[in-house]
Amino acid sequence: MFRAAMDLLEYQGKQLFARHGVPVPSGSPATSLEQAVAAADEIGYPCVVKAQVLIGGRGKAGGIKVAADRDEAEAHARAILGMDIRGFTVHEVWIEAASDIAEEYYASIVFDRSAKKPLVLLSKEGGMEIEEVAERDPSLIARVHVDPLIGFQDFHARRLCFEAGLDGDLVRPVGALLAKLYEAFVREEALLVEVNPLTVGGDRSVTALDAKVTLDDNSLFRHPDNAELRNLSAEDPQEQMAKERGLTYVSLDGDIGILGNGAGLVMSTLDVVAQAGGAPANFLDAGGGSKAEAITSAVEVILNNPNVKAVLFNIFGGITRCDEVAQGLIEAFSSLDVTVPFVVRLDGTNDVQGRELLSQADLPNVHTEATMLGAAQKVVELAAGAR
Amino acid sequence: MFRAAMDLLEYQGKQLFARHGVPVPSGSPATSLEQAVAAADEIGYPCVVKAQVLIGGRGKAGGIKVAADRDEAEAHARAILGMDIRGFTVHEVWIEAASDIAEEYYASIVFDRSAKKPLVLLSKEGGMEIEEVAERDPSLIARVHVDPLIGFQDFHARRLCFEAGLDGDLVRPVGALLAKLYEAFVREEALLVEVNPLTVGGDRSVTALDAKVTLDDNSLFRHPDNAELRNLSAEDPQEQMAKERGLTYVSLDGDIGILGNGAGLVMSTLDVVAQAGGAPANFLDAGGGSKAEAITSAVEVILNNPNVKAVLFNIFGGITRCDEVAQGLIEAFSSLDVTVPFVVRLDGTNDVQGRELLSQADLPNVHTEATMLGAAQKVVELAAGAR
Amino acid sequence: MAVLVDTDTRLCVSGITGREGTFHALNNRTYGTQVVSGVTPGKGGQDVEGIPVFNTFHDAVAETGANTAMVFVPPRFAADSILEAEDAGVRLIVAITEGIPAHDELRVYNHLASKPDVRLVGPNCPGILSPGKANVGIIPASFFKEGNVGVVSRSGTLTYQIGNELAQRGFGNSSIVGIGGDPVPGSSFIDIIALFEADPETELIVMSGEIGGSAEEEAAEYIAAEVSKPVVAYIAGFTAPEGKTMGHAGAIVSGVAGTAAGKAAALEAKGIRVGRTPTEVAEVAAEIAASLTA
Amino acid sequence: MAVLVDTDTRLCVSGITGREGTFHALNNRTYGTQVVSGVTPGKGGQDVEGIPVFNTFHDAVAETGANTAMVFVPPRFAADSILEAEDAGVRLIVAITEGIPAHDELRVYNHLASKPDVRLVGPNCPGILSPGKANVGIIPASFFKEGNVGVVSRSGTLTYQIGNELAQRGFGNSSIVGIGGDPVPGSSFIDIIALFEADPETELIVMSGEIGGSAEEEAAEYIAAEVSKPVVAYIAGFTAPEGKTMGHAGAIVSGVAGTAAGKAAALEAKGIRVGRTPTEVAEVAAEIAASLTA
Repeated sequence: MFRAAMDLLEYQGKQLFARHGVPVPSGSPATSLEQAVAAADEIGYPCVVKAQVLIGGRGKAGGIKVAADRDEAEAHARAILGMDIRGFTVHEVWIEAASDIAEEYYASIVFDRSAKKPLVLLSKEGGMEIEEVAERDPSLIARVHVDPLIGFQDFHARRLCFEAGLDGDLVRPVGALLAKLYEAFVREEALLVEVNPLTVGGDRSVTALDAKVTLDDNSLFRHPDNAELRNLSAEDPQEQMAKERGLTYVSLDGDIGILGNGAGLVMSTLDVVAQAGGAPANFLDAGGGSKAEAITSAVEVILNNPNVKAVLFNIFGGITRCDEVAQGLIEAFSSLDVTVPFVVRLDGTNDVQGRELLSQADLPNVHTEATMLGAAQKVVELAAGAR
Repeated sequence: MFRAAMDLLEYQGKQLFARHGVPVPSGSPATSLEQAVAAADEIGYPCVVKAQVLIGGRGKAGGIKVAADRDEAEAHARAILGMDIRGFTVHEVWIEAASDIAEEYYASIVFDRSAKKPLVLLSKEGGMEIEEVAERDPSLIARVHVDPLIGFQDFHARRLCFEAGLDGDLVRPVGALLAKLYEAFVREEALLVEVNPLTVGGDRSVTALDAKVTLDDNSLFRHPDNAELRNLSAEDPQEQMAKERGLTYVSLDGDIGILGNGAGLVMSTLDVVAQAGGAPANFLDAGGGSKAEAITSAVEVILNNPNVKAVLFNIFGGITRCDEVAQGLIEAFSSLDVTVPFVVRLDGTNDVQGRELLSQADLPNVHTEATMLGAAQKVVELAAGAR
Repeated sequence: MAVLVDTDTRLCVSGITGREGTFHALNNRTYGTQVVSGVTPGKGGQDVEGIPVFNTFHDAVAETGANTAMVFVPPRFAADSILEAEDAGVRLIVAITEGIPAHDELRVYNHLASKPDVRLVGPNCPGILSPGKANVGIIPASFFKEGNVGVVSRSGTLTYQIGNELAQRGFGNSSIVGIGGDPVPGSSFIDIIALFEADPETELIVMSGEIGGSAEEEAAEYIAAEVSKPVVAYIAGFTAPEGKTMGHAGAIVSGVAGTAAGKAAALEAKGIRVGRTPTEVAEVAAEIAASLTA
Repeated sequence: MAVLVDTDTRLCVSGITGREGTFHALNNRTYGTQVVSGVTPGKGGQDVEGIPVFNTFHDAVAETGANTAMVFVPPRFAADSILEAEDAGVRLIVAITEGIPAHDELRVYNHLASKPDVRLVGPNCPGILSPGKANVGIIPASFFKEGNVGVVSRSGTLTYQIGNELAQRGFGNSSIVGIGGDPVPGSSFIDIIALFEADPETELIVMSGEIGGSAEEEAAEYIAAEVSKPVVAYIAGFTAPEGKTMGHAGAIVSGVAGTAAGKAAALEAKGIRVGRTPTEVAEVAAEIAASLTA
């Protein structure tokens, strides 16, 4: 579920599109006011100043502005750089040539997990409310599955265009854009490419005016250039720290730190803690075969969150050996200043040895429990006491 | 059978390989002595002067010579340029850096018509006598079919290398070369790519020291650069003339010109003429739906061969309309100086009209026959009379 | 009975608005084939003498229940059209187009190989004629009448020649199937002979091969092992020069040189009679037919 | 009886000379699984505590009659290893490897889809345990004993947790099948539930799902239509935050949001009971088992 994926900023997505021939407006990124104005001068006026954040609704939040001249460009860049958009700080803007827009369409390619094939979507109803369109009248969105072994064929493109109701003169250019988009999806090993809006100009040329791209972390070893695009500034500090240590961590709102091995067991642990009346502070999967070192790292990440009042370790050993987990916890306690209580439940491979190690170490304020349910109830009780 | 295909000269094949990363020695082509010497100077000594002809056995014929210095390069180029190798005149040489050769292997990729898959071959027994190896001990040639929808995988490469008995240190470099060769095969839409020898140097580097590439004429519209590589100088003049006119023509040794529609019918016509005691001068398929113009062209090509003593037209109309064929023959007679007898057999679509047209035109020395067998017998008789 | 095409055939013609497409679609309809629709992208909504034209095969199948496709588009568009027909649910695709790139054919063949209920005949073939029932393709139907000889052939015009020789001796045909002479035909001799073996109307099978490849040798094995009906074969190309393409690599691969003499020998080794000329094929067929009646 | 692995399993381990590969290959052998060979390119001729190692799956299959593969190689080599096992004739491939690129999984899945006699379980799964018969993978076998409950799960450790809760109430298992949590699993809930339905030893099926995708919703439809045996479900992730990947495009595609609540509702709408915690799953299973006996 918490599959490692990497969202690109709009401009990173457009640069990726451009490598595969998808038509995009020309532009430049800028992280400072000076860079922004220089870029606008270079591109010419009118141009558009666009906030680069990994969240939707930029336009409504005032993060996209047209500048008729240098003064406006400077004013917009000043307003947008540093702006907060739904919790994300704008560290970068993209200055791009203003486009002549006659129509706004929607196109995307996603993994259809059910069909196990890429699914290409095309609609004339582009713009912001595509989800609403999907709900109101699904027939307005043409959908075509592609057999990945044979790839995107001309007939797929024609079928999408005809079924979406495009004018005859747009079948070829939009079809060509979709073919290039598919190439980008496959060659860059994306999980999602989305163009909303895909614009038709007064001259009937087609352009990807926005770009949403999600890449597959697991494939980045084949794409060293993409691997460098990571936009760490937008990430939660604990999540960033966890990622650097190779752990899967998601921040939550509660006060009980959670560590488990295996995504399913961790999710289940969150549920059981919630049922027991507690509020998890995080999801942290230490992974299969967690070694002592990984456990020490994980404890550090969890405790880095100041909200954490108590921590639950829920380990069911398969590849993971419980004695390794115990060892990791002991090391964490020796190197960190731990002030919150821990509840530890160890079951599975080498559980007896693990529990024995813990008992010998006699760590302060560490409680062992025999069952997952018992451990959850105990940690909720301890967290409540610490509030 | 007479599928339109295009053989490349060695150096053209190497340049094509290089585009896909297959390691080849550096070199330059030359069509004159001056160019050859300049190329040799540029490459440095020792270098190799190699005749560029579309026929095997160049080495034995003295068409491949190592030059230790400029004098030798000049002498070799002088000897080789213009040399006749098994009926092919050498118009071009390839000057390449001399290689350090420790071992000579064989690799190729062909269409396996039976399996309907590309077949990759690899053998340690490279060099000239690969066919003999194939016959003597087929187990010396490793063979792997590739599913074209999934492409050449690492395991295909490993299996070929291990089954061919390569040393462990060569599995990776030879495997990588095969992967690139497969990429060249697919991307360039080749019918055959062959590397013989594939050399291993003293430093264990691997190189494609020769290149035999056959491209698919039908795909050249997608490869405009390749389409320009045609090496017309090596082709038979009638074949060249026919190709320019879009006809499929193969020169033969006899004196009876043959024209038919459809490769199968033409082949069958050759057989029937041979059975009747005649010797066909050519294979000429005017194609399905032959129009009058194509027929006129075809007559011109046939009569361009001075050996032709008589001509047989064998047409069974399907798409081809017999009246069009008759019209084409009449036009040919009006524009050409025809001195040999023609036997014409028209059957199928619009045959009555075709025969009527011919009868009205009353062409000199044109005989119509009702059956294929009768027509063959008649043309053999006429050719014998003209000898 | 007949094989592949008959009175249940509902034909959709890809490229119907082209000159050749229109000509043969109407020709097939005149013969009695149910030509229910055509496909030409961008011309959806038009018609060709009453045959409705659609932008996509999907529309054509949905609107007209087409179960058979005939592909007449130029070579560079043909693979796409075949794949589209399959994707739209058509189960028999007859590709007439000549000159399709070999790698396109390879991809199409291997893709369809995973769809056991879909059959491709061709490309570069004259199509299929079931006399008295349906004609899908360009075979000149007037030369052929209903009967009990099934003909399968790699060549177009040679098929007409052989069919004509058979007709002159009074034979009619259950079906005549042109499988095409390309290196990667969608259906092989074996595929079609298996259909004839199962077809009650077919009593005698004529197989017309030619030099190149090993399809005839493979058919010889199959016929010996699986076919109870008499088969007469013809091979064209005894006088042909050695193939100018593929050189010797082809022989290394298949272990056979693909010569006419080699093919005839392989067939005769399995007890299959081979006529040396189209005329002789008809004579052998007549002889076998006489022995069947006797 | 059991599903997928049993005493006829002849296992070949890809990546057997790696640390994890060696550990689990020997562990599986200790359990009683016939571990007949391993594959590590370049280490052909060696052995791992008596288990012969080959350079290729083709050699391993030819020499040791392996019918099942376990893939333990690093993610970048895993797709190749799965394809090699299939090409060599292995009919059950269990891929333990986590972190295989999604497009690799997609290609492998669609390639295997055209091979109906080949089954892939995983990747990113703990494998398959048929207690008392064979263990192929990393499931800690000591917690489980023979019995009549079939377990199928997207999660590894959660499977052990549920299996453990069941064991504490006296249940044994016919087989425990981890299908993995990746977006493109080789086998789905439906595939494995169909096997349990057909397995005489299995009397009760436990299905453990999690948020994301629509596999649980599809299984609910299938169970209602095709499965006669009782099924108890668990879904993990009620407390999880909205998925951070795929955003809303996923919902447009499948029409479902993939939430735990949505999945539980879909299952319950089809009459399938859903336990809210692993403990509750075991309690429901005990209740159903009691009613079966009664």
